[in-house]
Amino acid sequence: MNIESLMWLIPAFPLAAFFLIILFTNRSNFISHTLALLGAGLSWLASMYIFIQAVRAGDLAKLPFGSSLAWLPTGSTTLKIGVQVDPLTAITLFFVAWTVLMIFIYSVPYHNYGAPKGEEDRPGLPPQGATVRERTHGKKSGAGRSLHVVPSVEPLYARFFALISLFAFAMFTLVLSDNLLILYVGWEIMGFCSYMLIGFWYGKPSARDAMVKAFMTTRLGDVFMLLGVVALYSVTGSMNYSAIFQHTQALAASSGILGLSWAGLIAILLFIGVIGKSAQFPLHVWLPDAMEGPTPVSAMIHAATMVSAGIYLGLRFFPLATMGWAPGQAQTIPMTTMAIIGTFTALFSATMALAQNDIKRVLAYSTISQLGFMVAALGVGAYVAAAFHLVTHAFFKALLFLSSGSVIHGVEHGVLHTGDHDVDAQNMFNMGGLRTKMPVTFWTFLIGGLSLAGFPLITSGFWSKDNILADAFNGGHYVVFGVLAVTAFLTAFYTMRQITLTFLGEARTRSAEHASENSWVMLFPLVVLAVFAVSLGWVGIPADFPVLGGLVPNWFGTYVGTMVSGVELPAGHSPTPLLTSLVVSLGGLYLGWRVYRDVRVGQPDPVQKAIPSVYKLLKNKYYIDEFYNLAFVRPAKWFAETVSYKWIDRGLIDGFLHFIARGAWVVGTVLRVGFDVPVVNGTGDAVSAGTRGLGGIMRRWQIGRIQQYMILTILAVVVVGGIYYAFVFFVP
Amino acid sequence: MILQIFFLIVALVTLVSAFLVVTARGLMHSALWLVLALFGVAVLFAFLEASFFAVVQVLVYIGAIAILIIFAVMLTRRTKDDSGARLIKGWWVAMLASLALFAGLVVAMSTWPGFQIGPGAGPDPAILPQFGMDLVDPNKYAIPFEVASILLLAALVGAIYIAAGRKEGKG
Amino acid sequence: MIPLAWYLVFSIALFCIGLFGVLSRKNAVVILMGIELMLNAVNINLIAFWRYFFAGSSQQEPTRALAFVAIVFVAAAAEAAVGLALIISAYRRRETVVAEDMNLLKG
Amino acid sequence: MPVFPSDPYGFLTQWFNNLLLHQGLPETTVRLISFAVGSLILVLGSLLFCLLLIWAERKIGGRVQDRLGPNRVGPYGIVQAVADMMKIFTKEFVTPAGVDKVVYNLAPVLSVAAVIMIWAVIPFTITFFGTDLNVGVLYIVAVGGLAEMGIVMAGWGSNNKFALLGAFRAVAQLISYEVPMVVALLLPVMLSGSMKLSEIVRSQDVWYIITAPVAAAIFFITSLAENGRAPFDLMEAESEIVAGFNVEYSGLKFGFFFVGDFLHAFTIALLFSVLFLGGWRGPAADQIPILGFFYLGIKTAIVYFFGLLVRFSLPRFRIDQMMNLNWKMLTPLSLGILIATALVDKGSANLLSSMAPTARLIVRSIILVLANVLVVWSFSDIFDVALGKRPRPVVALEPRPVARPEQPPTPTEGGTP
Repeated sequence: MNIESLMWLIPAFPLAAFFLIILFTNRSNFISHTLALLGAGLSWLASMYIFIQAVRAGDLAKLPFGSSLAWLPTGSTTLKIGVQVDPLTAITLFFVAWTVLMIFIYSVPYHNYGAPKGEEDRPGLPPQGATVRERTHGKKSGAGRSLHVVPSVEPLYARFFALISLFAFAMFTLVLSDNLLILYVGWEIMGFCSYMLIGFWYGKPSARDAMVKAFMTTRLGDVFMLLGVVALYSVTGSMNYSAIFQHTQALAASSGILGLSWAGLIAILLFIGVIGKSAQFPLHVWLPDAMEGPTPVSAMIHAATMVSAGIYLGLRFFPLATMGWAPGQAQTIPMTTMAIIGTFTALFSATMALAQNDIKRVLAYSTISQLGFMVAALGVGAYVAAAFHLVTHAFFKALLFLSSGSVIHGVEHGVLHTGDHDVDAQNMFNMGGLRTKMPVTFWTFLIGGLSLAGFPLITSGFWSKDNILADAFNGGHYVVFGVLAVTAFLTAFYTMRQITLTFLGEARTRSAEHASENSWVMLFPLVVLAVFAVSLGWVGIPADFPVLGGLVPNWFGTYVGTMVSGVELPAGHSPTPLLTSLVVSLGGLYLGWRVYRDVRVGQPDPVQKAIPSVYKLLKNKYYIDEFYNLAFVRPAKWFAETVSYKWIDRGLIDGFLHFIARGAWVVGTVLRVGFDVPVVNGTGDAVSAGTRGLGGIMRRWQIGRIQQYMILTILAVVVVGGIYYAFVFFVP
Repeated sequence: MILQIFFLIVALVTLVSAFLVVTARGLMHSALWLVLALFGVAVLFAFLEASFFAVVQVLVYIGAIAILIIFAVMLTRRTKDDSGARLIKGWWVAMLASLALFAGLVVAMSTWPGFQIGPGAGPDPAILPQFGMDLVDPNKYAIPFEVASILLLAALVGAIYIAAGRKEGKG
Repeated sequence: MIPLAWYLVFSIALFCIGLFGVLSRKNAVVILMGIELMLNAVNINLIAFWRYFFAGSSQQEPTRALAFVAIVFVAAAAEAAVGLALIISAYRRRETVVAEDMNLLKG
Repeated sequence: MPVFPSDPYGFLTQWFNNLLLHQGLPETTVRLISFAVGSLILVLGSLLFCLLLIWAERKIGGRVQDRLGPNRVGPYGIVQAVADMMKIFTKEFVTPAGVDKVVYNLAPVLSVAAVIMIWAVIPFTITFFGTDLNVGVLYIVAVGGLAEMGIVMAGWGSNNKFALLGAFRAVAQLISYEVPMVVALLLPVMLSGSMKLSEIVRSQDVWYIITAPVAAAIFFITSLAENGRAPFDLMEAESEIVAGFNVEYSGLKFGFFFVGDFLHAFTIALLFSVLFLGGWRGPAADQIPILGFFYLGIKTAIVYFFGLLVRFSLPRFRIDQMMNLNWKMLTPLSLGILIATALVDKGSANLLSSMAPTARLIVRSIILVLANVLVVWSFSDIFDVALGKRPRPVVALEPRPVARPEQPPTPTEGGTP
């Protein structure tokens, strides 16, 4: 099979799995997850093959693999849809395929495949556990048999696999597309899937709220993005990436809005879409709430698909945002916007992460923060560094989410075992000491956490983050550099807080004591992802790094750098960023361990004790949700209730209708009495009476004896035939 | 010569029984005369060296259609009484019409030059397999043949539906 | 040596006898029998023409007439089945098989 | 030139024809005369053969029912049937009042004639047959229809409600069982590629009972039903409708029905042997035709014996059971086996054409047997349902519970405030 057809097939496998599961196999959990895994696995195989081919191909940035079909004739031109693989697509495909496959595998044990059905389980609610009668473990109860609560299988198991298959399909479509339109299609399907999956347990009111919130918030960005797409099409007349960037003149022309060029305006519009999808300030509010979905979904959204798609779009339109810019010059307006928003978001969400107790929420804020890093990197023109951080972040964040899911799963097992249903299995203050209970999870979480914190030299997160800091510093963007350094410090601090609270020290609840390690099917993805979280950094070590630089070639920089040949950043020689990285990461980690190492049961957060007012502000996420509620939601509700419904709908429209109706009724009555009864009915009656009279006369001809009709017919035939015969033969 | 005599006998018997079919007083007798008439036609088919259709005539007409008709005769009467008028009032008009048609057709036919010719070469013995192949040959008669099968199936379903009595209470 | 004329006259006669039955009998079953006779007359005609003109001929397809006859057989069978079913159904409702008495639609 | 000891029939025919030709008669006339004489001999022979059949049946019936059977007249009672015949001949020729005379008297003749007409096409040896019709199988089925006419005429002509009921039942049964029988007959036709009985016999290098066992079984069952003997004797059913369509007949007229019945049973055995057991084929039957006659006789006797065993050991079906058996089992099965055999035979034709002749025979047989087994196996479910062994599967959707939000969810740290 050649690469062209293979590229088309990659999204097709999960799509086929989705339809098969939805339409046919949704009764059988086994067949459903087999189909989903098969789809993801085949896509993974194809992606790896294409990735290897893409790496071996020379000058892929200029001559990408591609294949396209004419799809929709639009006037004189034809809209083409197609697939393409260039270096950016190749690396994105690489991490998407890996993380998707691992998340799929992980979902099987996460949803307790093979466990019995719970008695209280309802579709739309998380499984509550099943009571089984089995041998109690432990020797002191003897050989007795007793009731025992074990995890129960997810009631909507098959639906879950169908939806994440669709999710994977959308992401593959988005990544492989060679034009903006199909990218937008994948983008929107992904929005829909995130809506369905965040609200997967739709029986929970909080999940319902979260799904609506996520959908509405991202939609806000999508509207602007659609505007950008339309503007781009109307300016360049094409949707294809390679075609778009050839219209430099048209793009450089002034748009007349805010003094921006068309390129700048479109870049900003598209960037608003990125803000929505990648949860940048001020549209970041949906991402933490998206934790209401099952953990594989969180991993999917945070690592493999949604937010990565946002950054992918940013990378894809980097040439647009940087049009007319060269390294060393002043930034363009879109770049400045990106740098400001990215930097601010990074710091802002890192602070909020400090005060969260839910293990997944901390990770959610860290995601926003890391995405801020990437956006900021784009803002300072560090294309390669942003792409590199995107890849490494995808792996270690997927690892962190899956590990945290493993932790929650383990603690939930403990909850079911002890029966303390008041214990929240996601609250870190209910954990502690899990290091010994769940060793594999601990080590993988530790690797992921250190990578997130940028533990020097060995973790991939260090290298990618260091790249961003170095590029910011070398480009002379000291403010960005400084803020990001502080953020990195905070990142290390809250990561260590999380690790310490969760795994180190003593168990703070009985549930945590009874937590147990999960099955190897669940741990296998963690191990695989952990390997990547460590090793991936080594493909992007800058050549000028002290001591280590040059030992390994900077393959990543070279490969992805071909995408932006012409606007490479100058190589830096300053040790400042390196030292900063070392200090902030090690310092943050140490401080985090120091502060949280001996938190006892029932004790409040040490930070809360130290600075209660700031903690309260952080805990409540700067009251942004409340602010949005007050500023947008309540006025909108008031408007809908009072203005739209009461005044316009009831008063104006209904009143008008009632008036018309009364008038029509009056006119109708007049017409009926004056015209319909005497004229129309009279005519009708006369006609029918006439018809009846006529029928009475004509019925006498109708004897109703079919045989006599037939006799007449035959006689007629004979006569007519005779005449015809006579004419033909006897008339000369 | 023998063949001609034989033909005349068979034709006469067939025509007489056909006439009795339409004039016999007893319905059952009509049906039995019909059997004889159909059998005579089968013999004529044999005369014409269409042995397949001769056998099919016996199989389909006598084995199936005649039996069906006899059943219908038995099912649509309360007694064996066949009294009462069996012809409609204007039957002589019908007779006249039929005779006129007969005369007209014979006269018309007799002016045709091929009227008095003798038989051509007899059929190839392999015509029957050939006929079978042609019936399912898409370039020849496959479509009429299949349409005929559909027609038969439809008639089967329709006949059962029409003739089957509705159950009580189902309207 | 039987001339074609004999078969044709025979077939015309059979057809007219059947026609007379159809036209004159009151009982619907006999009318159906008359129709069968007419169909048989047609078949005799077809087979006779086939035998005299097409059977041994190599120019024309010798099986064409046979296909016609086969279709007529099928039509006859279908007609008999449906016709008799109709008669039985009508008898069940109206207690009569006399064609003249089925005059519900008569004005 | 046929030699007398090995082919007496051929020898005699030739001799007779030569005799007439030497008298100076034209050839057509000679053929006509020899046909007439031949059919006369065949009819008389078969009618007389019936005496033996009646004796054999009574004797075997006796053994099955733990009796002796006829044993007074002649050795082993073998002349008993002759004595009965005498008695029947001397009985009064009764025609009851109120019957339709012509119809009433024609019916017995027709029912015997319908059976004997079948004998016209049966190849007894390689040279000994009435006529080798090229639509022989069709002819057999068509002549079967005449037997139905006989029964209807008997039932209606007798002017007796039991006779009429019997005729109704008989015709319903015969017409119904004709359907699977015709389809089953198509299998030998399909496998041999011809409707000529002689061709069917000649093509049986492997007996069709081996390559088409299901069709053979269907043909055997349906021919029992066509014959109207136990367990399919609903048309006579002494305990319900006295004696069915022949209740008003006595003396020689009843004797006709009686002979027709026995002859029919034997004819069916004969047909079965010809169609499925290789007819006259056997060692050296090609060279010495008279051997084929004996082979056919032995095969027919065996089949006839099996038919008798069935008759004497099974109770009568109820009418719904009889119809169920036909429409719900035999008809679908026969259609299934027809389609399967057609597909398999055509499908394997290419494969087989490259093989040696012996190997081709063996492989073809194995494939066809496998197809038969497969069809029967795949129909076993339908049979279970038709026989009431298993209830019909009921397909219904079970209602699915939906989420009940009023149930308190697991407490987690709050969502949106």
